[in-house]
Amino acid sequence: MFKRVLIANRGEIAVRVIRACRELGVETVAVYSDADRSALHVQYADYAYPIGPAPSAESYLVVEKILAVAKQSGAEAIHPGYGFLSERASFAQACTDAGIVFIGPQPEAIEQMGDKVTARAIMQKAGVPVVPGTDVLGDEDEVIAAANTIGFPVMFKASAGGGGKGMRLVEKKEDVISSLRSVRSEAKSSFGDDRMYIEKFIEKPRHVEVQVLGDTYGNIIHLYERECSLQRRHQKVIEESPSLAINQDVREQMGQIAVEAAQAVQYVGAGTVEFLVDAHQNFYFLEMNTRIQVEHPITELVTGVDLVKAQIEIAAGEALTIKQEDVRQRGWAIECRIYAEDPDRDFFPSPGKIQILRTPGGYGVRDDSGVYEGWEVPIHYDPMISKLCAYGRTRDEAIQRMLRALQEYIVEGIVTNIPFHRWALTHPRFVAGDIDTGFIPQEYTGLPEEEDHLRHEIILAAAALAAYHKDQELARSITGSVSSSAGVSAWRASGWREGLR
Amino acid sequence: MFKRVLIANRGEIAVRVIRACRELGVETVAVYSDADRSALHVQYADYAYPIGPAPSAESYLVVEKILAVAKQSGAEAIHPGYGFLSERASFAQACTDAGIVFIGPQPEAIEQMGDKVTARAIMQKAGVPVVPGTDVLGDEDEVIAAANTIGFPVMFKASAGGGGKGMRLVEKKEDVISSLRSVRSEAKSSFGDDRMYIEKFIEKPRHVEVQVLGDTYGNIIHLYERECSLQRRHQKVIEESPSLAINQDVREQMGQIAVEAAQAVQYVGAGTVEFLVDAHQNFYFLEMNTRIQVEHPITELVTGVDLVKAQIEIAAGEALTIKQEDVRQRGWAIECRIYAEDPDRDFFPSPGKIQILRTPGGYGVRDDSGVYEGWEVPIHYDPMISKLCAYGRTRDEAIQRMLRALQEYIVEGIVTNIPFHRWALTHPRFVAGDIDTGFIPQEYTGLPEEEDHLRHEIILAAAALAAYHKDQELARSITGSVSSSAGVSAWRASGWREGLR
Amino acid sequence: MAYKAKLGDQTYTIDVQELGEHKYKIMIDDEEHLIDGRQLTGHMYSLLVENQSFTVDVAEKDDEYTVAYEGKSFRVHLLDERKARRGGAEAGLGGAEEKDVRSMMPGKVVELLVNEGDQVEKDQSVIVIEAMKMENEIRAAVAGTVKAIHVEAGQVVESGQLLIELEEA
Amino acid sequence: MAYKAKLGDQTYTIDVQELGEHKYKIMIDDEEHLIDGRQLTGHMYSLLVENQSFTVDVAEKDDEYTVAYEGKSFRVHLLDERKARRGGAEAGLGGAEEKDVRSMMPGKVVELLVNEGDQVEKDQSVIVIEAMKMENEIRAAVAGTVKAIHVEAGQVVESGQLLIELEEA
Repeated sequence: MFKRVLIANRGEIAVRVIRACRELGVETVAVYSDADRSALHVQYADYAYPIGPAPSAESYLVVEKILAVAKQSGAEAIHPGYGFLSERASFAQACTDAGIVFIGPQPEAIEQMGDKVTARAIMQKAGVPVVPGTDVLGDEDEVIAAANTIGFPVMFKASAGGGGKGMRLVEKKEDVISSLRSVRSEAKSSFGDDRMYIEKFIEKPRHVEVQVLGDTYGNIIHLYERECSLQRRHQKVIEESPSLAINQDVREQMGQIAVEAAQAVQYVGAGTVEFLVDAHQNFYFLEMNTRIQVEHPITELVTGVDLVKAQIEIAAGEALTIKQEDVRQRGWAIECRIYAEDPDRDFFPSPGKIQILRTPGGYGVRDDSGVYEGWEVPIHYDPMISKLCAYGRTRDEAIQRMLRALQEYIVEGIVTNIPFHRWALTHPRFVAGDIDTGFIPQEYTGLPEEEDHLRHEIILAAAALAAYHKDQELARSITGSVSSSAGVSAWRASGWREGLR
Repeated sequence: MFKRVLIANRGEIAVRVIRACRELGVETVAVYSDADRSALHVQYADYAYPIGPAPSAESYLVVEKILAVAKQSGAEAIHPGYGFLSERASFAQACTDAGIVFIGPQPEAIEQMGDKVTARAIMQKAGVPVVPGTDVLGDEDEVIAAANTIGFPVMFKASAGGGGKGMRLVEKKEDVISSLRSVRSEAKSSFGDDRMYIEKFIEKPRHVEVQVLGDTYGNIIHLYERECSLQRRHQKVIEESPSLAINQDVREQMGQIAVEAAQAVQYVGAGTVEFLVDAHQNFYFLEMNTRIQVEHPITELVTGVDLVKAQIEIAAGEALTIKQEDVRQRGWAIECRIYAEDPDRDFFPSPGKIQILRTPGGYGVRDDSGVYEGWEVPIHYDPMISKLCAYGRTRDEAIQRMLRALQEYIVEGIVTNIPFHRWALTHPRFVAGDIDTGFIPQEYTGLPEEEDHLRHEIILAAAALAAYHKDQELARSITGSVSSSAGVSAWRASGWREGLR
Repeated sequence: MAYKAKLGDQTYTIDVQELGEHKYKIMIDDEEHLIDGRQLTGHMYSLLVENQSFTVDVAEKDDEYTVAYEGKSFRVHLLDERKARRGGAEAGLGGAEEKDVRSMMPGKVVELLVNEGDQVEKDQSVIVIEAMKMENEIRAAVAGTVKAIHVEAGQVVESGQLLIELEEA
Repeated sequence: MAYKAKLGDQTYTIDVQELGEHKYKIMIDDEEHLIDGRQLTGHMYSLLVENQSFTVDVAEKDDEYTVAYEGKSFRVHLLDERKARRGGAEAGLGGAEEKDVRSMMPGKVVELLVNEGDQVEKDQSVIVIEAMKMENEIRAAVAGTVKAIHVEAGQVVESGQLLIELEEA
């Protein structure tokens, strides 16, 4: 095992990695930008080194600085966390070249999976299902033929298309010709290129991903799935494991295929194979993330396996201690990402100083936080301040426990999306498990206005009480007399005046 | 299910019960003494009622007050927690008489198990092993015969004995006569009563207890064991599950016998059957606790069953949802009781205001706290402020995780026994699992004096830095000039003086 | 003390009266609440209202109170009566008359410092009200003539009660 | 600033010098430490010492500093030099001479307010030292005669350095 590991990241994931290292008896080296000198990961690490200005382009993303600190601090390995440099093949290569172990897959795997077209090709070759589609098509007959083979409904897509432009949903054969014309003309006018192709239209797609672990001895296992269908602008917000989108057969099949996908690139370390699942439990390869995922904790809760420790052990050359048959799902876990953003104002980010922080506790509650009371959430980075997970015997228990935990979670000084989570977890469709990637855009129209009379009275009373206390303190502070803008002047102890009477 | 439940307790267990209720959608009613108006359980409850002065004899122990609040608040059931009224048959009866459901076993079971002699008799009748012993014995021959049947070594005990007096360990036959004489004479002189009996001597006894659950339909299951051998003055300090004291066969056997013990009193609710285990894995019934145990969380972590919820569901007349065959132990859990007491000063209690509280987080860490930052730990009650649990795939992982969590746990303003836990968890005997109820008295001689030079430098530097900042603030606060006892006087801005030059 | 509060687009009149240690009578418009209120730490309050428990956080910044309750923040603009009268208009509260002298809190009239017909300067003390063991000189918000005095020494007055009418100069 | 500290039964001389924002040179006896120190919240400090990270809590009560580190509390009795000289004995620090005038911090001598042979009263200002953009008049701890002056205007002095010797009256 390593003696010392550098964590090339910040926030909760840096803290997460530091915790894993501590439990393995490995010393930790943190790096910090000027905005992060007092950050939690700096406090928790054994060593900490500055790497420049707040903007990540000048600090956390500068390979040279990271490697320099690694050398200076004597770190033998670097854990990239997620984001930042975690999926840059060039960084993984640079580490290797510098004689430092990159805790993650080999550069080739990152490279191959990083390019979506290559990845799709590799997967098809490996027999992994991808969203059925065609190459660029020619005349009407060819298009009709292709549409028939794929089966309606289909998507007509302009090769040069993007940003929702040059796309058209085609429900039935009759619409092909008209749609084809309009797509081509739109493509022509928009991109000056009228080439188009067809892709199968996935109705109410659900995002289900499978966690895999591979060691340097060619052993690859999967740790079952996570459902991440609740997304806002392609940003995952709530995840759960297991997924209601698939039955046990499909679950095992999907796991097996994820392992084959990983084998196709001789995958080493922790990775995630993402699939789109349709209403009929057909699943299609979407992409593979060659790093630890934000939502990895729910898999840990359900399988009992510490994924970050596994990453480090694998990188240290240890063989997997768990066999596929030992991996079992027990219970249900849900993760809510706590963001410093205002769900009442279109999720506008809300950085600032955390005046009060009270984290929930008790059975089945896991909080992976990157902040502390008194910390000023910087404007420079991701607004996620914590990941709150709830574990229960059943999905319902997990949901109820999460609601309980959200109620206990107190973050003052900044606005968070906690009320949004309470909305989502109590939404009939979520409770019924009737979710897909369109859930939030379809259902969320702002927080419900609780027209609770008592609530209003309490809020008013609290404000008045605070004001009253403020006035009282003011009165007492200025010994015997006070003059406030309230027009109150010259307070004097009655006793004094009575003495004169 | 109940609409509203009253929790006749305070501190962490009150919070624990409130959490279970919330997750069940049950409203909670807290009671509080004058010392607890601002306590965490009052904040977390839906309703809160005062029940008198700080001393528990005048508040938490007054049955009439509790019942009055129950009626006034419309609570249908009362959860007693542990301690206080939890094992008073009379209270359970009073609740029933008042038409309020007592969340716990029926009064008879409490009664029977409350009296140790009765309990021992019932257990023997049920075929549950108890520490082999005799009734009062007569002359030497009778004593020798009895000693032979039980088998050496044996304990000679004065019937009237107590406080370690009138007890003698007898290793072999040859010592019987001399020991008998001295015990009798000592008993005579000490208690004026020379009657004696013999009990088998349990060498290096380990405390292992089994959790049971019984519903009102006669279903009784066990949830395996907890080892609680680490005790200080019969006070449990660290518990773990599973136990290293027994192998799988004994584990299953012990569980089965615990179920039979519970059946012997038609037990309803959550209960614990305590056993003494000797070096040869022989186990003997010690007593049965007819309430939820402080250490119940480690069983929840290992089995995945929420025991407090189960208590409430059972009391509400629901049948057990788990079958014996569904109960499986997964992984390892350890609990450290965090007490407000000073391990450096013979565990002297240290009440006071909690200035800073930072609780540990991340995977496998569970904190059941009864306090919050700013709370004044009252002098009137148990010094336990929190229960910290760590869960891992293996015992070693659980230990390492606990050490990591203890390192993150920051409680300022009061002294806690956190350093003691770090000592215990790193002790070679504990790590090897070589523990018994004598471990702490035998091994603990105060905290190790870390003669770490750097540590001293840091401590001195921190103090100096704080002093320096204080002086600076003082200097700045008194605009332009300050006169401190430090003999520093008449500060003036240089700028000002320079202006004169 | 009496306050004018604005929550959302609604305006309320609130009166806080300290009954005893941590016990308050808070009138919101005409609704009375008996509250046991404790400051826990910093801005956190524990309120017991008819035995119902509420934990709220109140942050204040120049008369703007942000009350956080169950993860949601509510902005309450709060001014004591006098201030409401002074800056009311801009503060978006308005409504209160400018010139009349009113009691800011329930209390007892200790002394009248002016007589009807007197000329008073702006900010001149006109009456002394005793409340919560302290005496409080209330000043004229405007310069003018004392048109009418509606109370006498020793009289108990309610919060917000009209004490003296002024005729602006 | 120079301090005398007592940890356990050992006594140390500590000198704190502010090098820049949050950067300090702290001498403990003859050992020098370059420290990046930040106050996190309340009493909590994050210290980086040669890139090693330490999070400590420091609570102060009349010169008694309780430093909590990794769950253990350490009591440090701390006095600045002068105070150490004054109350040193009772404070259990002792050792320091009573009458000599020393610099409490590194700085520059701005002005000498006495000459050798002068009679000085107790608490009379005898010298002005400039440090951290402020000027600081140091007073005589005792009444007496100026026996010797060891510095001159403009001279840079170290913390704890002997400035003026007094002969007690």
